[in-house]
Amino acid sequence: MTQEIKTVPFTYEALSQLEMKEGILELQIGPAHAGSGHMRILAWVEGDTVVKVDPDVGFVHRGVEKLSEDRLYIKAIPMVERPSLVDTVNANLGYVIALERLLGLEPPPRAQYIRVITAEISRIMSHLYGIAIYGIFMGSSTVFMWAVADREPFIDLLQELTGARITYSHIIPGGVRWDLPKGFADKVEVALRYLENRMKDYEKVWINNPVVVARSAGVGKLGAEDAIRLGVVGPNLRASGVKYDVRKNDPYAAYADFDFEVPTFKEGDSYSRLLIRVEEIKQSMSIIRQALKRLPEGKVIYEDYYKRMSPLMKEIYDKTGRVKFTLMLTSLSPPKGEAISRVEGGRGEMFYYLVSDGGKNPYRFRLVTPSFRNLPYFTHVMPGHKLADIPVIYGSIDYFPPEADR
Amino acid sequence: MPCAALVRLPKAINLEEEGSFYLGNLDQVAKKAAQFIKSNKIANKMITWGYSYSLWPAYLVTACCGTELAAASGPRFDLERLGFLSYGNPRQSNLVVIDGTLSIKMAKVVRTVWEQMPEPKWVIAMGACVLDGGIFWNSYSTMLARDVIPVDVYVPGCPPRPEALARSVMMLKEKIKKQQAKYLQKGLSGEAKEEASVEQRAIRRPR
Amino acid sequence: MMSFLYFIPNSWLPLLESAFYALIFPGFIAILLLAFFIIWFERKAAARVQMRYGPLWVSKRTGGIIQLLADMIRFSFQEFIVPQGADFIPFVFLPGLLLAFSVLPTVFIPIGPDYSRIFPSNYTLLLAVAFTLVIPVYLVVLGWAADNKFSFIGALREAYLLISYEVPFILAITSAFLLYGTLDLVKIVGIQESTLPGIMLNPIAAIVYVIAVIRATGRVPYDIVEADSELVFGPYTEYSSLMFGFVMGVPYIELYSYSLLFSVLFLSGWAPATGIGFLGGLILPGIVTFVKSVIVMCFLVFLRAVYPRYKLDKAVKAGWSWVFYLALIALFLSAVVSRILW
Amino acid sequence: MLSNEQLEGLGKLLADKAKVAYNARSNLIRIDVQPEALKEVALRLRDYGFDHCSSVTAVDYPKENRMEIVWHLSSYSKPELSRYTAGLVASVSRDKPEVASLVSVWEGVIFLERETHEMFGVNFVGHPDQRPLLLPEELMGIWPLRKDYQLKKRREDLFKKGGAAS
Repeated sequence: MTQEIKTVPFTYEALSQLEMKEGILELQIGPAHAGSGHMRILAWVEGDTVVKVDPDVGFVHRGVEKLSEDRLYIKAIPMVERPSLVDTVNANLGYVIALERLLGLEPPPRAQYIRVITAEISRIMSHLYGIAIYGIFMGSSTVFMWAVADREPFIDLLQELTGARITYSHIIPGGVRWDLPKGFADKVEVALRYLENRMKDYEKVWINNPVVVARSAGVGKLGAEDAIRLGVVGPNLRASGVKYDVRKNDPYAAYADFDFEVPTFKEGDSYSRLLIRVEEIKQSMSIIRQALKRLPEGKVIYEDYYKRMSPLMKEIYDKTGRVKFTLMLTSLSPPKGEAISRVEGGRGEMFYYLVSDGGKNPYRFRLVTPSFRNLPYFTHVMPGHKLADIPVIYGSIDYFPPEADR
Repeated sequence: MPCAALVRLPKAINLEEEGSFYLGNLDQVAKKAAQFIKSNKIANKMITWGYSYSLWPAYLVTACCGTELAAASGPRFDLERLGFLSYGNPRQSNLVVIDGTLSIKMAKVVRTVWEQMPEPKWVIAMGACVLDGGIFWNSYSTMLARDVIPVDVYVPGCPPRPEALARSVMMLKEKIKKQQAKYLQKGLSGEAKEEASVEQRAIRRPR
Repeated sequence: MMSFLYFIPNSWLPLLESAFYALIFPGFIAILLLAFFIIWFERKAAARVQMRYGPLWVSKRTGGIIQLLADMIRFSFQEFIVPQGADFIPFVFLPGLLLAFSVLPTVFIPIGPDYSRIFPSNYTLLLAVAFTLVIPVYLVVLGWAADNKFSFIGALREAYLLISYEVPFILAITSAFLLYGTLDLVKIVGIQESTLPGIMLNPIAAIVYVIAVIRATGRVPYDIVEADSELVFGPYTEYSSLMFGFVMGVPYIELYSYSLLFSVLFLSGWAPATGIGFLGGLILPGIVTFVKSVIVMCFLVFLRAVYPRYKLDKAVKAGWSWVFYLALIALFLSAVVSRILW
Repeated sequence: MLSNEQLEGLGKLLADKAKVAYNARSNLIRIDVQPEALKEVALRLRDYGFDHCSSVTAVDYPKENRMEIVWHLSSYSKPELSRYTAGLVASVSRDKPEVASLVSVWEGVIFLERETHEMFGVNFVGHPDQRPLLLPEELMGIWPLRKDYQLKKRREDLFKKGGAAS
């Protein structure tokens, strides 16, 4: 029952020559509005159909790139996590990989596996938060409450590992700061089994709900070649039929060792964007299980850094498996050069570009987040739909404004 | 000029000329009744109970602490137990929760939302960025909450834990009780209401 | 009978009795208490489905049942803002009018076999339905009075949905009328007691009636008019203090009068409890109908926890397509059934 | 690892116009190009397989009075090419940073170029609308990401009376 919506994505020229007829009403779906996050959607509406949309972003812009030029290399880690606060491990992982490519060091395999486990748990949490926002934008507070509740067991897992609720700063150049506590593996298994049962409830109440299908099937369609032309990222790209996942195409950390398949759908509408997030949660669960089964032994910090630790630090590390911040990490100054790193975050590909001039502070740090790459959905895909479809498309692309504004 | 207006009617309908029914000077009557209610002990206790158990925040998510506000209104730290129902519209709400960094663009929106809200209103400023800068303290586009609107309760943390947010709502309840009790000692003077609840602050440029 | 009222002159008794019905039992006080209960039940049931407590700390022992009292106190002691551009007279006086008109249908709906003594007319079904149609018109005017883009769009949506769902609603009422052959609700309940309750006789009419009620009172799949994620709060965006309390209460009072009509029309009203006189003839059967309508209301209110929001153009299309055909089938069915029965 | 003949193939493709270098550790192919030949090289790269642009940014070198504008390209459709990122670099003088906009080549660059314009003051010729995207109107024109823009709040007024940490 997917209705055919004439939404051939407009090219930018066609949009800019749109003359304002007298019947068009300009709606400011502003920041203080239940249907838009921290941004203002300027929508020109004629009757009930949307004629033109112009997203007004930048309400949460704090200038992470400029501030990182004023701080040490290691201090950029908490600042990189704050924009994508719902998916902090992947944000942290991308920056540290770029830094390690500058320094030219490779963390031990056990640290790589722990990075993959925490990254996949963070991906599950990010997808659940996306489903929650999608639910509240469509008017169902039940799914919002369920998804926010189902995030809590995973928050507890990483809180037990690192001590913080969502801002972990767990990954440092050379490895990770904490080794896995005892009994972590079966706690993870309990959480994963809990989520599997909950997914059955989601199927019944939300995914096969006739009103959800009626509202989101066929809405916000984006074909494969248009998705490539506009450069959108992440699950939205795979929902449009393009088989691209940085973990498969350009494997980082230890992703080459695991076999997982990249789900894709062809329709590219809001309903398939919801289904693909459910599929990816299943894939992440299988990756976590494989990683926990084949977790190698050994150190959690780079061999050379371990040797340069002071005896007290070594003793703390051997007893508790905790890497204390040594002076060496704060006086990090990589050689002159540049490095890029790409990480598949929960919402899509995070791009990092680090230029260093040999000093203590990064010379130039460029961060492009997936939500910023998904902005063309507003200008190109939304025109032509009904006013009630704006929150549906906005919720389905899982757009998180602080991450887009950095 | 004791006008017998029913309520502050616009000029179009002026009851005086057409010889309207004269109900006595309603402005004074209304003002006296309001002050009587505010200074009566039982009525004051009832109003305080009503205000403190029905805090509806305006739907204003300013920055990344919004995830913790969502987690706080989620099932685990359910804030609806305390009567904290997030109801989108500023007209019907009496609380603003500033969660996270206030950029200059967002400060204008927060100021307009705050001015749109009806009179007894309170502000919870959540997160280190609005207290004293947080980790974006020297950014060129952020401001502190106290420069924009008068804040009642600060919640430290980056992001603060949902339990801290629940505790801030409880602290706001105590503050409302103290604020309302001030009317009792101050007796019938109207200025107490003005000075107690709202300090008018203009927007200042970032220093 | 009623010897304890010896001191009141006999000429005042009927007046007092009808005042009792209008004000106390199925009238104003019962509705206010029921509105308190229903809103609390809606938030609590939705919270229970979402694995959390609902409003609790207001009164811990009774599970937060007086949460709405706190809300109402806050509303009444809040500043009432009249925006500059708003049209003053309709903006200020319409919510009160809405509240008054939404209570009106309950006057015509009988709650006992002796009700014909209180309101002797054999067109009560017609009158009850007629007064339920007045409220949407006020809603559209209210949307236009507030000077706010979202209110305009909300009022426009109310007009669309009103037209597309009133036709099936009227068809459902006529199929009930065709089924029982009379417009007097007291006789209708008499017929239902002798044969089967209305919902068994013509289930399709009951379904169409429920769908129209969900649309009319804006329950969740159809809360398109005040959709908070598209239009901030539809026609009620600009209302602040006590006026918002009225406007928020009107759908619940409408829901009460619709479900009262539903229990009388389809659930054979006061079936088991029939009797004569004040106590047996009106109070006991009244309580039975009241309980039945509260159960219907709880079902309708529970939908908030199940469904997301429906889209306007799909809702209007559905109103004119399958809901309309369903109503026609109901009409045909009641014709056949009434031919068989008598 | 990018094999040598692939590198030569790319070099021959852009023979006269651009210099090609390969950074093994982060799979980055750096293509330095003259600003005049930018559009033409971009079209060739797109046909070669780089079908979308991941990031547009600029790096400011005040000492050498030049500014490098970098387009990072990657490939969705060709799996073997998607391992590598091509960094298309055009360096312009600092006092008049002007460069051709590549919106006609990759449409996804609209918002990226708009952000670089408001952060660095680089004028992208041919860009449909260079309005401010992230910055408010008052901060338009201070080009915050340039090296000569100093952050106003300094560490010392952190500890001043009434400062953030006092």
